[in-house]
Amino acid sequence: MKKIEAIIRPSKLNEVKDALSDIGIKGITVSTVQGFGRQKGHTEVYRAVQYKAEFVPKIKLEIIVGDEVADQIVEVILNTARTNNIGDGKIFILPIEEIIRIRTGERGPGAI
Amino acid sequence: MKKIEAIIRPSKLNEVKDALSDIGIKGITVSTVQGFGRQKGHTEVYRAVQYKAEFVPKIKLEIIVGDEVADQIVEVILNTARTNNIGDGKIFILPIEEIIRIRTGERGPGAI
Amino acid sequence: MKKIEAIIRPSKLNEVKDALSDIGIKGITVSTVQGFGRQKGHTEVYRAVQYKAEFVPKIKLEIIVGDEVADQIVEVILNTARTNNIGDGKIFILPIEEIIRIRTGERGPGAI
Amino acid sequence: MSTINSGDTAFVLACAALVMIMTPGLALFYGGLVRGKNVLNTIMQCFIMLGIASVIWAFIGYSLAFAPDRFAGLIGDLNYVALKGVGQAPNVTYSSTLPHLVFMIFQAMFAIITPALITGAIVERMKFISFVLFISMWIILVYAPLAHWIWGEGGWIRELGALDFAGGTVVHINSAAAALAAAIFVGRRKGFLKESFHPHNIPMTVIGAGILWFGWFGFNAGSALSANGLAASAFVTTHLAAGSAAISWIFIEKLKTGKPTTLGAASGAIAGLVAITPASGFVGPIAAIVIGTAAGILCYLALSLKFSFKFDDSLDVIAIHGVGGILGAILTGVFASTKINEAGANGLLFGNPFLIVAQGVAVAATIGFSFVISFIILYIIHSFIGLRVGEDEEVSGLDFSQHNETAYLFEGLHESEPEILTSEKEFREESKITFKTSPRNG
Amino acid sequence: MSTINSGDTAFVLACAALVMIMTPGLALFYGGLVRGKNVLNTIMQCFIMLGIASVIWAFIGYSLAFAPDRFAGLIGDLNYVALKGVGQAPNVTYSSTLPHLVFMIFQAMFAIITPALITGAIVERMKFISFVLFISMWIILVYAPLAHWIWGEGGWIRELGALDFAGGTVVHINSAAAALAAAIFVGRRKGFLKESFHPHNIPMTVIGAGILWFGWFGFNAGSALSANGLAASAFVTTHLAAGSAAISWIFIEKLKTGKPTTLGAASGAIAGLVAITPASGFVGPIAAIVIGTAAGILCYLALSLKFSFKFDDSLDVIAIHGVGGILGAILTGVFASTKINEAGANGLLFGNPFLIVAQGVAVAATIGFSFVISFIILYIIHSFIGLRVGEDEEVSGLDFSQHNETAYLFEGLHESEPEILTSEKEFREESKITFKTSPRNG
Amino acid sequence: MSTINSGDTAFVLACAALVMIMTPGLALFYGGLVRGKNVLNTIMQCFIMLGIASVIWAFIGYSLAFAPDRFAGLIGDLNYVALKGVGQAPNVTYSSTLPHLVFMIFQAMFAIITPALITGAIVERMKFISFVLFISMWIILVYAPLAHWIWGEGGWIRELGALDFAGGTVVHINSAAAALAAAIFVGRRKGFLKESFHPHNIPMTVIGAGILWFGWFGFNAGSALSANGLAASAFVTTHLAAGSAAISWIFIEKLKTGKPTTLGAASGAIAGLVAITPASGFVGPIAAIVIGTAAGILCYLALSLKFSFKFDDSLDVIAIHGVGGILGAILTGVFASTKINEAGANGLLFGNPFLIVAQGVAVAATIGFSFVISFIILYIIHSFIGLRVGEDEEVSGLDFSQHNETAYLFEGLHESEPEILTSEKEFREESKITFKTSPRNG
Ligand SMILES: Nc1ncnc2c1ncn2[C@@H]1O[C@H](COP(=O)(O)OP(=O)(O)O)[C@@H](O)[C@H]1O
Ligand SMILES: Nc1ncnc2c1ncn2[C@@H]1O[C@H](COP(=O)(O)OP(=O)(O)O)[C@@H](O)[C@H]1O
Ligand SMILES: Nc1ncnc2c1ncn2[C@@H]1O[C@H](COP(=O)(O)OP(=O)(O)O)[C@@H](O)[C@H]1O
Repeated sequence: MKKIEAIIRPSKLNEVKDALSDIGIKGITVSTVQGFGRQKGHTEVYRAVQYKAEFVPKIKLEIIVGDEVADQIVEVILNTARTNNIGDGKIFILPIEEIIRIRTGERGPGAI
Repeated sequence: MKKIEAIIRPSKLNEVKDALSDIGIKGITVSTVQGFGRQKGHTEVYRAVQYKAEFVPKIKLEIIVGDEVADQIVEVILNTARTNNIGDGKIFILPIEEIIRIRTGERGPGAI
Repeated sequence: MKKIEAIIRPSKLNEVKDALSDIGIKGITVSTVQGFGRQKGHTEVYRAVQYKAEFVPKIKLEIIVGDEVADQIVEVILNTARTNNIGDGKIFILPIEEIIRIRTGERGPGAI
Repeated sequence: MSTINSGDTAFVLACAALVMIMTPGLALFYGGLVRGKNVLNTIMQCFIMLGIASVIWAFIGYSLAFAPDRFAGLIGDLNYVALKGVGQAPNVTYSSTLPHLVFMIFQAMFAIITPALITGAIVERMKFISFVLFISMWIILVYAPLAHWIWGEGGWIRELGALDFAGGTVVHINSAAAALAAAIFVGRRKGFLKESFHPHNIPMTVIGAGILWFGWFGFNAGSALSANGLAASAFVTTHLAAGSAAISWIFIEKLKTGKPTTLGAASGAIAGLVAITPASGFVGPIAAIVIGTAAGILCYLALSLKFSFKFDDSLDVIAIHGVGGILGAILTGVFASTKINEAGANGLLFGNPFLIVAQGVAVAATIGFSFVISFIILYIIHSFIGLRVGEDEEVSGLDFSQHNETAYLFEGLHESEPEILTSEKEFREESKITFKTSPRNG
Repeated sequence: MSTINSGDTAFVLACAALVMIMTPGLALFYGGLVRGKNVLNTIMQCFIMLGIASVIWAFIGYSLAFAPDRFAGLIGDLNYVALKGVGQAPNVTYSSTLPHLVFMIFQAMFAIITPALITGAIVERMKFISFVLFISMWIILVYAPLAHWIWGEGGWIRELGALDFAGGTVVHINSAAAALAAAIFVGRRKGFLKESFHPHNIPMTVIGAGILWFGWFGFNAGSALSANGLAASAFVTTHLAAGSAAISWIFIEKLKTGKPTTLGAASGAIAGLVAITPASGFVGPIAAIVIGTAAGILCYLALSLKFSFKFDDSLDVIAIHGVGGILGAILTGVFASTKINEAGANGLLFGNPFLIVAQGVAVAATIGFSFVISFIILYIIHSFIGLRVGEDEEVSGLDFSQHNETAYLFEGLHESEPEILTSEKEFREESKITFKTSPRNG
Repeated sequence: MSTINSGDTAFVLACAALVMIMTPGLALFYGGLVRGKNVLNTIMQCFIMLGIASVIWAFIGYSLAFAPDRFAGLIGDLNYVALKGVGQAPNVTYSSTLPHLVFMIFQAMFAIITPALITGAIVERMKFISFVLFISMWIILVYAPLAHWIWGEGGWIRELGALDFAGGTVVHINSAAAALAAAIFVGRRKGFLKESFHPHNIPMTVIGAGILWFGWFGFNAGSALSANGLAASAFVTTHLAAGSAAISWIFIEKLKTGKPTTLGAASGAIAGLVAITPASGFVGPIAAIVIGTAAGILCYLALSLKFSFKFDDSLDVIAIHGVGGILGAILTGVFASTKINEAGANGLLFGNPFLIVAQGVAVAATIGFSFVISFIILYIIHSFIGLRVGEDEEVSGLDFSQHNETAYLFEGLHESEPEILTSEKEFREESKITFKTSPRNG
């Protein structure tokens, strides 16, 4: 099993989620994060003083999947989250040792 | 050492935290996430239009522990976070290579 | 490649970020978390009743880096985030299998 | 002769508007104190009073309270039902310089906020429909009779000589007695004494207090029913009592818990406003400062009652409106002076020990009547449809369980808007809306 | 003889202040309904009306509307341009007991809120500069003439005998017709019918509704221009209609979608206030309850129009102000009675079928004129500078794209404040501020 | 003969209520501009003025300011201490148609908001107790004497012929001079010029501005002390100046930084209101537009002062209230006309060059007196208990460090409520509450 973490633009969340749903992904955990990277934040102005926001709001997806679908998921995210502008985000793949469904106590791929 | 990530219901946080505390767990990092899974979100109504919320608020726990207590923690979470209804959440176990306490620079299990 | 997760004090974020930037780190993902640990939360008072807040606001940094810079990053965080008071936080190092830049589809260290 | 005075009319209409804004102010005050999952339900319980109480008042409440006395000072007759005969000419019984409609609507605003006050005792757990039924019956069976007893021409407590300038008994003690009945009957919130019920937005509460204070000028000064020296006096006493109570509350708080709190200042101000209400048109400014100071301290100390007796008066209606109202009623019996208001009476301090007795009777009668009848109404509703939401509904919050709504949607997930469902054929192809008013879909 | 009456002056000045606060109230009402990334732009579109509309009104709008009639009831002359001759003495044409300035500023407040109402139809996508231009021309070319037709001495609709006590046509139908033109011309928001546009802060909206209700007493009762029985009557009808509509809206909502909502109660109240506006000084309290009840139901049902016709009237200006305004205008023709207001007329119910015809003409003329001229103005601006922000700007939100601002910065990242840039030499060494007003830097 | 006029009384009482709501409005205006960890402390510093300043005013401040002159125009005597002799009959020195209490309470509201304005310069770092002490002494030693000089019968600046209709010097320049002293003495916030102090809730600020504008009608028009043409004139000039300044501020902002901001519109409106304050009852509407327009531009440019001189006037009290107040005082010397107000004087434009000199003297005397005495008071407090919170306390926020509170608790962690501690024996078994008022526990 793998853990796939993807940092994407907030405006792409719905599209990515729908696309993942379409290929049969049943569970995703989503959180809001702030990204610091090549993409630069907005310049805001308060009472004649300009502030450069260094952090850019991003969405983080966490998906646990069986080894066999990992590549497919990466593919789907690449296709839907891409705008070709700086700041599209990253996908990270981490190893995972176990997954347990709290409701049933099931372990392993069946718990996904 | 292991990293245990658990996605649980917000209403179970206190109970889980107290139970973990009771078995001697000293540190937990908690964050708010949105879950997409089998459990479906509320249907809300604004000005006669119904919206189906697809995301359900969840709490994510992250706990770094020594290998020997990992199973005990899973057990405790299973016992306290379970309601037997869809949406109870998941526990993921990830490998971890190192842990360092910033205050002291200690490394390894002693830094937990 | 490694994934470095650091839990730090909110008041140290700017310093840590600037220091990491100075050693050439190009990307960081930041989120707000609540920490439960040795450091105890504030005691607040509402209408003559005292509440002990058990959770302390913390910042979580996630940084994916090549194996060779991991130690340097740990060093930098230790130096900038430390106040020597309880609650300075932790650094965790996790293994990572792959990283992909969504914009270009690049994989591996080049995508960092 | 009764001719309408434009200054008085302008004043009392402005005061009626001020009292009206108190109810949204109360919605903020209470709304900030509950948890974020219950804020809309809390606001709604106040806001809907502007609808329900107004209509009931127009149809029947006003007549029961202020139409000519029917049974030995107990209730008004049906002469003004549906505002029959309540028109642009004065009702000389109550004011010869105001259109009757002005008096009626000014009183209506009191009938709106009084039941809204009760909600503080039952937030975060009562069924909305049961609340609406309770309050509808309560206005007719409790509020209107009590208003008649105390303010109505011929009302028995008024005849007794008890003084209540702007509603210490009718509004505050009355709502607190009903709140006690409701808190007991509806029961404690899940987690009471175990979990904190941390206010979700204190700035909202403080602003609510500011609006309440602002509106209270209308409440008290407007009760003079004329733009004259008495109104000015009531205005001043109101302001000074509120200010003194804010200070005394944070002062004792500092002694007891180490720091003065913002919520304490706001709560103290409300306690002072409550306590000065019955006295506002009968006492002088220094007496007002004494009353306010006493209210800040006593209401603070009274906060412990709910823990000692273990009823979950969630937002402290009894400590603030009950104890503050009783304090004010009694101190009116001490500090009232005919030098301030000829139509009033002298209190203990000015040589008249009888007033304080009358005040005590008024307080006791109000508490007894309101508590008992409220309990009976609650019992009836409980028997038929229940008073309380299910435990699941309480956990998920009343905003969702009672109203299908969520109060806030902040940054970050803006773009991850929930899907819209549809059952309208013509949209199905291109969208996912469920639209519930369409006649084709109804 | 005309002498200034202090009671009337006090009353109408207080009412002018009440109408003024309606615009910030509307900013809250609308602001809570949009997404968090657009809340400042939404608030700004209302708030800036207090500047723009006020200045235009002083220079030209008031004269066009209320200076002596110039062309056959179509427009006022330029006598009052830049408030020439508008002073402390009364303008006996409109009121003999008020300083002329009082009448002028009371009317100014109507000219401020009317264009602000339109914004509900185009929030979250219109360029701020285009909006400002649109509204500036609109006040002169649409609002002022219409006010003259209906309220100006010699205005042709007024001569016709149509009644509009406080702005059912001039304010509500007018703004709704312009809103329709704007919603169509500016186009739908990205994601319309596909995504939900979930309100970001419903408590903000409900409080906005409370403030609107409060201010509406000034709007309607103040339109009596005197603190008298008529003002009292308008005050009472306003209140009862608002309350009834809040109830009827949540009642039908409960039938249709299962639960009464807080947003529904607030929306219903506004619908009731809109509908009673033209009628408020001509009908009695029970008629007001009927009008309010009808408004709550009809406006709720009218919400579906935008889905049927697929125009994105984002905050339902047409359903609430359009349909509510038309309903009110027509029902004025039914329920008006000279017993309430001698200067008015009898409606259908009191044996006069002609009034309803005049009301129909007024409604039709208002819709036609406002829609057409609004469309032309929009067309001109569209041709020169465009009406709509770019798609990127819409996605990132109008607060940032139009104003370089972000509405909220909540807990957690407080310490991670963004860096401050500088271009001021002397600061460069020690800080990173860009300061844009420095003369050395300008 | 002095008889109370009900219209005037209604008006000035309503205006007093309007000025009262300005202080909660200011709490919102300032509260939105600070960081979320300091919002309650900021609100508290305003709110508590309603208590502290009111009580001080009643006991001593009013007498010092408005009792008969004692020493050569410098201070009032002690005749009105504890409101002795301040009753329902008029004080003909100031108004023959109002109860004396009305005049007193109207003035009290000014004594409340003036110290509250100062807080903008020291938010986010001053000890609450030191703030309370400072402000208590300041009201007695600075505000009351200055009010006497300028408004008191026999006050030396008043005798000089300087004009200040509603508080340009007494309120705005005065508070700004004290703010400067405080900003310098208390010192810069940690991170000043290095970090941004991003406003945490701009909608809160804009709504605060709306409430301030609303209340300012009471402030300025109420200063006519009568519901007459002059009040109407002041009402109109107030409104137009505010509107023009909102426009001119966002206009210059657009030129300088590319975009008009919502915060700019709100700030501009306040600048315009400040500038028109001294002039409001002496100038006509077009002059008001000129004054407002100038204020929007000049106050915007003045924002750079704090960066040039590196004092941390956190919320720009000096730029807005100081510069705006001075501008208004001087332009009163230009535009004042006895055609608007016979009791006033002509300004430069109407052939009288002397008025502008008197205005200059008033401005200089106000700045000098206020700055010096404020500095001395601060020095004394500094010496005894210190002015500033510890660095740790500043970092963790003043809400917690001064008041043990947290402003907001939003979604997500609702259920993870903090534990409740107890030390009450009887609860220990079943709960964990610490209850601090229990007599057994006290
Ligand atoms: N090395 C990294 N570690 C953790 N997060 C990263 C890293 N690099 C980038 N990110 C995240 O990805 C987001 C997008 O990266 P950015 O450099 O702006 O653009 P791009 O993805 O187009 O290269 C960042 O805002 C940050 O949240
Ligand atoms: N494969 C997955 N990857 C990541 N998170 C998941 C996954 N499956 C479930 N989750 C998380 O667990 C939560 C509960 O899952 P759900 O399918 O609703 O119920 P259950 O846990 O009872 O099977 C989801 O809301 C989501 O946050
Ligand atoms: N075992 C752990 N697993 C996950 N997070 C931890 C763990 N221990 C500590 N933390 C996080 O680190 C933060 C700081 O830890 P704490 O024990 O308070 O102080 P210190 O880091 O000085 O030992 C905690 O608030 C929590 O967020």
